[in-house]
Amino acid sequence: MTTCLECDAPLTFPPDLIDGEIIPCADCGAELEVLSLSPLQVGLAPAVQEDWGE
Amino acid sequence: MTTCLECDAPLTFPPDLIDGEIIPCADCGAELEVLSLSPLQVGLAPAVQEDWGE
Amino acid sequence: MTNELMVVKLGGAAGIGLETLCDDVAQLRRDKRRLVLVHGGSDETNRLAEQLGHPSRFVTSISGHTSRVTDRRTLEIFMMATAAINRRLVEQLQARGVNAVGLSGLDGRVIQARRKEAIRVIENGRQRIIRDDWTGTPERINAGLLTTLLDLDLVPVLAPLGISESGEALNLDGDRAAAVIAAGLKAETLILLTNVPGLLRNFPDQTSLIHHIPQGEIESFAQFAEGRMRKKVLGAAEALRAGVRRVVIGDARQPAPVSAAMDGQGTVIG
Amino acid sequence: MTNELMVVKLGGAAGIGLETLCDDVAQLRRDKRRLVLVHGGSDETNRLAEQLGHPSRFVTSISGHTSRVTDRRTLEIFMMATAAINRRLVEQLQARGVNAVGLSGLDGRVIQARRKEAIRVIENGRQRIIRDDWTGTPERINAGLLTTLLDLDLVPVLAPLGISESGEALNLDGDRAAAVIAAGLKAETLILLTNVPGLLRNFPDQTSLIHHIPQGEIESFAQFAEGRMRKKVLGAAEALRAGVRRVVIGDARQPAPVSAAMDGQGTVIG
Repeated sequence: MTTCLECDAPLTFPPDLIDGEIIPCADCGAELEVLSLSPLQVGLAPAVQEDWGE
Repeated sequence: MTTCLECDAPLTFPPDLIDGEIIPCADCGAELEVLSLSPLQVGLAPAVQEDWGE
Repeated sequence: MTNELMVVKLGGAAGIGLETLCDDVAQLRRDKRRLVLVHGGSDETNRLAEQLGHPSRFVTSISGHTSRVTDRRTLEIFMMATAAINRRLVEQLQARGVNAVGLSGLDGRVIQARRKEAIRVIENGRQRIIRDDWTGTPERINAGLLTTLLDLDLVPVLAPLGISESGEALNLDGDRAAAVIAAGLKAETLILLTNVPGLLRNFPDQTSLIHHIPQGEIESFAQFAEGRMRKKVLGAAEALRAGVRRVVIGDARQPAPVSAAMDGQGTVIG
Repeated sequence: MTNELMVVKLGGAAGIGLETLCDDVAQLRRDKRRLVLVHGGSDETNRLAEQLGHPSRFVTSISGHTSRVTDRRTLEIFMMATAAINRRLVEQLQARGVNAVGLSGLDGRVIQARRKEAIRVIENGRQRIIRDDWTGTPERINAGLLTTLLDLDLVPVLAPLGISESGEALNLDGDRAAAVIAAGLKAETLILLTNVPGLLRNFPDQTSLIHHIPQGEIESFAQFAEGRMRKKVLGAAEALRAGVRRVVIGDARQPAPVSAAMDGQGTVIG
């Protein structure tokens, strides 16, 4: 059971989870990043960064 | 009838003539360059130039 | 007047007439103008990526910018596509007696940029983080090298590549690269050429051109800017904050596009 | 010793280890060596031309040289392929603290070349003239720009492109380009790296290495050279005639290929 890194509440994932997806914690609102699908690992998602390229 | 630009002798061409081909004049040995196939035009072939590229 | 420096971003859009543009630059050089040219490459990169069987993926960032996912293979395709543009520009300029020198921001660390470790994007409605992206935000330039080239009476022509602290080549947005060069060289004027008359109040109505934006009101006018134009307006704001006196968003389809923008045709900011 | 200049042609062949080469160059720079690097691009050009559906045609010139028919499309592919190599080299060098600046001979008219109006070739046994060829013979260099870059403690990395009098971009043979740069800069040493130990008395026997060729005897030794090696030997002769003190044809597969050639490993000419 993968839990939130902030408040330890259980996390819920969509069936078609994608690599790198951002999953909000329903309890504390923290944003978790899917670091790998198998094994399923999450980490705290980095702050928003403006993206500009050609 | 296409003739040699040096000595005016008639030139003979191979059936599968290719664009840019060098045709030697059987009479005077001058080298003619096929400038265009249709209409058939020839000119004196330039001297040899070393060719080096990558 | 002549030691005033002008930095010109040549719109990457296909609509730009290379020949007329180079005629204009050649005339400005005859008038002893100091110039740095910066170009883009998004259309050419798309085409080359398609031909090489590695089509580019586009994602929308949180703040609504559409940008290319630049994995390593895409970066190499980007390096080739921008080099083709760079070489063609230098060739056309040299043929007109302009002593152009083609570089990218990678060379001599001309444009130092910060690689974005992670980018937040929305793809098919799902928010996610992309890590293997070789895109950067331009931060500083090596003004010394560019000034040396300018003092040798050369015209630097820059491809939109930067270099990270650790020496990685990075895909940069051409408009922001031009803005950081203009700021770093204390340029008089930054000209951003594109294939519309300038910032339009209601796009795509070409008659709704906004002629002038005072420096203090850029944020409020930014609402009119969509997509790539939005990047241009924010690049303009950065340049002005860093001391560039004037930014002009001009129409690359003019007969003499750079001179026209110099004379204030288009949207003058500052 | 340190103001002695070394021009190094990096063999275009696939066998060259980019990483080990750049480690070697970084060490030479730490030893304050002044360096200009020149690279080729024939293999990469072949691959890219294939991928883009415009495969290169090779013909044999009267004097037995095999060379690529460079029509305009091939030239543009050549410009992209050599730019990919150039950028990768600059990136790897920058990552090792070497302040490399990538250029081609087109930029700032660094390598002025004569475009061959017409080339005589033999194709399928038939002699013909090819006119639409964008190949050139390097003749002079813009020594001023290169010297300025060297004095700024930069390492110029040159792609094998030249510029004609009228400003046309031209495909140059990398070895001859390196020779004309070494001559124009009065370099101490010209190093031509390739994927064999040096000039071999009976190719491909790697133990038949010819260690030394006195300047006066180059013509007689040229008979041992075939294909691309033949171009290297003739490039070496040109460089020595123009005042370069020593040419070394060295093995790019060595752990530190440039340093090894500096120490005389390979075929030393002059």
